[in-house]
Amino acid sequence: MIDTGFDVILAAMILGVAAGAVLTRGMFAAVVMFIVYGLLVALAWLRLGAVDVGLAEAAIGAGLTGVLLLGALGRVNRQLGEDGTPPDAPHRPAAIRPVALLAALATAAALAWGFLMLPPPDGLHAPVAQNLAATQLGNPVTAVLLNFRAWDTLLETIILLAALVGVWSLAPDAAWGGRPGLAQRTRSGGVLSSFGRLLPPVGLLVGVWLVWAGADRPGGAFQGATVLAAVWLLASMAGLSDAPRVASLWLRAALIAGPAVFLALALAGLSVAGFLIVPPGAAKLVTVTVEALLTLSLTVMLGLLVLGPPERAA
Amino acid sequence: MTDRPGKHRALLRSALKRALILAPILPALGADTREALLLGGPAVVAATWLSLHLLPPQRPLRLIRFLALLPGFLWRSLLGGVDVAWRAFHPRMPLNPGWASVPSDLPDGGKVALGAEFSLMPGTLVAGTRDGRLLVHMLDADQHLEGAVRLEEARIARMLGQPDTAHESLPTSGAGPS
Amino acid sequence: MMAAWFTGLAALLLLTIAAALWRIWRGPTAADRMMAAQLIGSGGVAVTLLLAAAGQPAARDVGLVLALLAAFAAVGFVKAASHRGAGDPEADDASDARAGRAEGRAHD
Amino acid sequence: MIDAASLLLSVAGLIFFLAGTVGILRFPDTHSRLHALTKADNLGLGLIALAVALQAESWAAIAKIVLIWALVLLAAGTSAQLVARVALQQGGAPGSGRDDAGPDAVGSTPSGQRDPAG
Repeated sequence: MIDTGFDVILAAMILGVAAGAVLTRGMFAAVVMFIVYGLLVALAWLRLGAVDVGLAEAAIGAGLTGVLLLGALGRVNRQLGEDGTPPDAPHRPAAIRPVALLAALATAAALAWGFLMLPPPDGLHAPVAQNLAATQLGNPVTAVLLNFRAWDTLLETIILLAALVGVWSLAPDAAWGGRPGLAQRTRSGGVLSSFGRLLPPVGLLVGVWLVWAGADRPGGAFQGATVLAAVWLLASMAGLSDAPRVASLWLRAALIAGPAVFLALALAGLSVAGFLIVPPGAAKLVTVTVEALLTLSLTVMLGLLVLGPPERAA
Repeated sequence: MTDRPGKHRALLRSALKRALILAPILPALGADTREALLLGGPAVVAATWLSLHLLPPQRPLRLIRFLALLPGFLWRSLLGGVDVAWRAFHPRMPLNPGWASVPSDLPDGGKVALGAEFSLMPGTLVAGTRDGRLLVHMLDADQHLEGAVRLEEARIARMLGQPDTAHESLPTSGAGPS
Repeated sequence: MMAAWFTGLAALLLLTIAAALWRIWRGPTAADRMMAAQLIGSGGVAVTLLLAAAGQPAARDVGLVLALLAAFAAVGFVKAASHRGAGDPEADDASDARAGRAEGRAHD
Repeated sequence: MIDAASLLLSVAGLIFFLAGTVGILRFPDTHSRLHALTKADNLGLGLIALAVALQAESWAAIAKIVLIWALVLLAAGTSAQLVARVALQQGGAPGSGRDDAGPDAVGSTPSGQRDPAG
């Protein structure tokens, strides 16, 4: 009864915030609504018992996405302002609204169809639980992500990498290979820089712990990497650590280390049993290695995605 | 004055102190003893290195004094919450907001700590510093501020291992009520 | 008994922070909207603590991540609001923002 | 006994969260509202943290609650100062609603003094 009450209130708030984000006229208000939406959805995942997803949503939705969207908004406002156009009147063709509406409705319909076509609940719990022992892992979500459905995880990592290449391709020719974003200027010893000096060591411990704990408890490479990327961005925004040049070999090695080793192990599995099949005895070792390198790559990818295209010449 | 062995020893002492602060975080996160040793060793070393890199030690932080300050800080932030809750619930909302800029000769980080503390204390909120002066917003502009600032300043100065003469070396600014 | 109590309290807390949504909608300043989001953030952390006490200890981990990143949106906001999106209100204020303000006055 | 203390503390925590929300909705200017958020919210979270710590299953759980609370406190002390500063700079901008004049106009307050460069 009380549990239902909580869930009803939470669901109503999520719908309210979503409606608010769409209906509000100010872009800033919409961004803030979206940050709150991420926070509430993290609570919803928690209520559904999906703590791993809740962790990822808390770190991505309430953390990284907020910084990304606020940065994008500042950029949009500056560009519109320079053209002399008021920020509230961007140029857009009249047809864009109905097209956007149709696209949104089509997506919603596709999602609803997918939801209604789902197999009855609990369909996959039993097989995962039966095979969990073979993975030598305690956390069924990590087992699914890095063992049973490793294929998806590999592709998702590569999609992020492709997205980063897409972001980089927006760089002006003169800045290609240079550092992303603008040089951060902060007052040394000010509030922002002091916060940037205090928090990262704690964030590092939490991020590393989430990756480590992912084997048996809620956590995992993606969640840990998001926290680590956020900590890196904080140090960067506080002017304490300038972004690396995107032409740097070290940076590129860090970016592909995770996917490359993942792929190499998958191919090695071919000689034993099949593509992406890990011999049961080596499962934990392989999973931990892949997880550690994936964390490194994902941290750098997520951080660079938020920092944006190179803007300063090499 | 700056003999190298002395400097190294000071750095080592800072590193140990910070490791001492950071190490309990892993068990707090849920690491059992085996994990805390296996993962905790390298992780705490990395976090301590990061801390020394981002915030090079300048003054020795007095851990014991920091702990001794906590109860008073918690008590004052309790009063701060009660004060603002009283104003919020009061039918007539007794507010008389105003600004003050108060000089402080604490080092930079000390000013930030002072600002954070004042933002949690009754009736005051700090908007950072400008030209070395804290910009303080007050819920009651008639509030006596100067005495409270000097008191907290001296506390933080002691915690930062400065001599206890912070208020004597103040530039004579003539600020503040009697 | 205690579990039901904490869940009920979490529900009441949600209602409390829901009221702050009004401030995001209304503003009037960006800072007002941002601080309402901060309120919902710390309320959300409190909700995770209550849910953890109500029998889902893993909720605390979500609370931990929310707490660690509690000031992130505020830092992003301050950055976006600052000089060219890469400054610091304290630094802007101390040096060239003052010149900027003088320019602004000259334009008036 | 411990249960009773938990009940009491958690109700007190809820009341302070409510005070924060009431302050954010009622107070007349941006900076006063920021007071309500920073102080009442943190006290509310602190009291709820204390209430649930009394019920915690282990010492590690208590330590995690303390860590969460300390992180929120650090975030509050930081973001209060940052948001207050931005509100101060944007306060005079058109369309920003009513706000106070800022510390450049503090000459009249008893404990403040005019900022020479303001």
